[in-house]
Amino acid sequence: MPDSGAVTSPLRPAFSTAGDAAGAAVSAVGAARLVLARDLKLAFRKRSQLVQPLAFFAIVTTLFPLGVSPELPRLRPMAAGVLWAAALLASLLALELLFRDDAQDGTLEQYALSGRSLTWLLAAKTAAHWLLTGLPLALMAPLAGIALGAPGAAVPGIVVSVAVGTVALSLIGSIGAALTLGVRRSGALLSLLTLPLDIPVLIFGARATELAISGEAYGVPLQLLAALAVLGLTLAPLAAAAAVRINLE
Amino acid sequence: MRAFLDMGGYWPYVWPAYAVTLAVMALNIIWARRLLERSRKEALRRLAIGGTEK
Amino acid sequence: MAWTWFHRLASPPHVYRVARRLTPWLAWPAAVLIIAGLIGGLVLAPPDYQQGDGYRIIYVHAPSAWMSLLVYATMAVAAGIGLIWRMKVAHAVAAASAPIGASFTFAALVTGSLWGAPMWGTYWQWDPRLTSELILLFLYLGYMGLRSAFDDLQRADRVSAVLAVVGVVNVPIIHYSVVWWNSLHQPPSLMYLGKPTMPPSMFVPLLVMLVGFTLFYGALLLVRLRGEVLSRERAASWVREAVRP
Amino acid sequence: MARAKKGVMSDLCLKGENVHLWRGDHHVLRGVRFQVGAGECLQLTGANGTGKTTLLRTACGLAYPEGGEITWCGQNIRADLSAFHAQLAYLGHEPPLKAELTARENLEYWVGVRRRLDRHELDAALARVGADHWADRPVRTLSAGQKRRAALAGLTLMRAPLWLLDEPTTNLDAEGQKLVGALIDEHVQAGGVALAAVHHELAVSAGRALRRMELTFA
Repeated sequence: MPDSGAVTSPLRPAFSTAGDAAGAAVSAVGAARLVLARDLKLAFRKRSQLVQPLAFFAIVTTLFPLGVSPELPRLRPMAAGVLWAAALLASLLALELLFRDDAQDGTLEQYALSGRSLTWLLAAKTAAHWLLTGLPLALMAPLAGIALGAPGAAVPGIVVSVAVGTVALSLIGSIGAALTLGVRRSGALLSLLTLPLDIPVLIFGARATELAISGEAYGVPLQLLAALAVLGLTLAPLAAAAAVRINLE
Repeated sequence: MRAFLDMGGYWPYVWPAYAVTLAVMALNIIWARRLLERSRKEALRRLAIGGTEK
Repeated sequence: MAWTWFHRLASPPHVYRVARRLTPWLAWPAAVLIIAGLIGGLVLAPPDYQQGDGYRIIYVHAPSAWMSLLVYATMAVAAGIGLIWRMKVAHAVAAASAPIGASFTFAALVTGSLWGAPMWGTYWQWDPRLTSELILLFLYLGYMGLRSAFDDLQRADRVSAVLAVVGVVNVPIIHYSVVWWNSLHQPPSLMYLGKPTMPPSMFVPLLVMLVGFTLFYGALLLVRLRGEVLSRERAASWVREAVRP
Repeated sequence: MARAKKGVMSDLCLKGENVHLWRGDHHVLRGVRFQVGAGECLQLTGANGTGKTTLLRTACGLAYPEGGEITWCGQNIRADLSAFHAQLAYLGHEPPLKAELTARENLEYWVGVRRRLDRHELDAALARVGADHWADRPVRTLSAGQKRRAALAGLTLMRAPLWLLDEPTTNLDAEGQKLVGALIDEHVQAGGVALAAVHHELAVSAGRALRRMELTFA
């Protein structure tokens, strides 16, 4: 492009666009990294929101021994299911806030108009959501598991399965959060949309955890879980970006 | 006829199943008609208000 | 342009007229086939050597289950078309389909449970087919809930279309995961559907019912579609013509 | 080819042709036509509810017009939406700032998604809007006018040839309103394009910079 505007106009330096060669442009990955950093910093400035899903998870897992029985042998068979149902609900709890604030103050609009891929930016936001809820949940899950009668040897299995599973949960949830962006009091609707889609994750995740607790090989369900996470990684940000754009219209 | 209605002893299951399905079908017909009627009225109402639009 | 015929075909007045004219052509054959299927299934077909007359529930259960999937697939395809080409009529098809699909999913659940009751000795078993059907009902309810959460019809159309497409990608995954889960915990189901050894006297009424139900869906869809098209319409001129009794 | 053409400043032109848009049953934009070229600022006036914001959102590609088209440099903006977005800066009703971050951090993240910022540039932009003293305070502690000023700093930092501004003077004192006028002046004198929805006419001084268009209830 020899006759590019850079030569013909003396005013050119005043403006910068993604297409120019000035070296000022930010790549899609660079932009996504910045969004991730921003969300993490924001979360650490208001810690209460960070702790809430974890506290919720702890309380829900405490309810079961109280409701069922204090005997570990009776709790052990249902430990995996309890862990996963609690993790599912805890991750859902934080979802409503995933895009809410950014939609209200116009940040999402700016992302949609940034000329950067909205898909990448939303993927970054979802990654932040996972780092702030999924990962802590995975680290907390063994504690709850042991309290429900899981042996110490099951800890790595529980951590890995919950960590991988929550990736898929965050991704599926990002679609639900994006869809309900324009809805006031979206909590119940968000659950109704998201939970049925979460069922495969629940099935494979709970199975992997169950096998880990009973000391068997949990490779197969874990692989299926990982496959779900990968599938979600490729498709969910696209769907979320489409939904966000529609809701901004 | 008695034997037919009895359905080999399975009548408490067979007849409710058919009844539910047919009821769903009948309801669907009613709902569809109601929807059409409502949208017709609604369209007429809107047109009466925005009558200047051509 | 090659697309003009496509757009004319999908233009609301055209769709409205065609739908109106086509409805009886689907409705009457549907009625005839369903009545024939009922007679064939309840009277002419012989009792099953294992389940006696209890198996006759298949003639309403299987078509209902078939409808639940067919309608969901139709809905998702229409929603996808509407999303990509911004076609109002396609969104109207999706909107018109959802309640039909949900109601037949409900019928499939109830008839499945009634069929299971004498076979299992309980009204509910976590049988993979029934479980999938239950989840499908939730998907329908979510779709309709999302739709009703928006006042603006156009936004409702487009947002719910994304959900329909996401849902249709998930339906097979959900189904296989449920089958996988069930194979770990339970003996295989007693029910059989489309068993290859079914004699023709049993199988033909089933086929007749399947076709009849499908035509019935078509007729319902056309009626609802007219309503949905009308409520999306702003150009008054043809509506006045069309609505005139 | 198209990209090379966009760079030529004299070609910069945002044009709306017969734009129609509905919100539900309400026909908001009824065949709106407008054109703003390089070195021009078009001010949209009109009573509340006449569609100023809607027109801006349509012009930047957020809302989808059901009839007509918006072109930028002669090309429909939908043809390459992200290339178009890379050339525009949009400022909505709310300054897109996070209460928990400082004004400076906000700008780093907001503008940083589009282009790399260096410290001096950021300092200069903050100084320009009079933010020297409060740039490092959390936005939560700032007044509405100060937030607006911070948003203006972000606007200049984007270095976009096309500005779309929705009520840019909201919450600003007399001096702040003058600042908005001066910034737009600078922008159009450098060959930029500006489209602003305003309640009160902006004090833009550059001679050919000012054009007005009034939206009314059709």
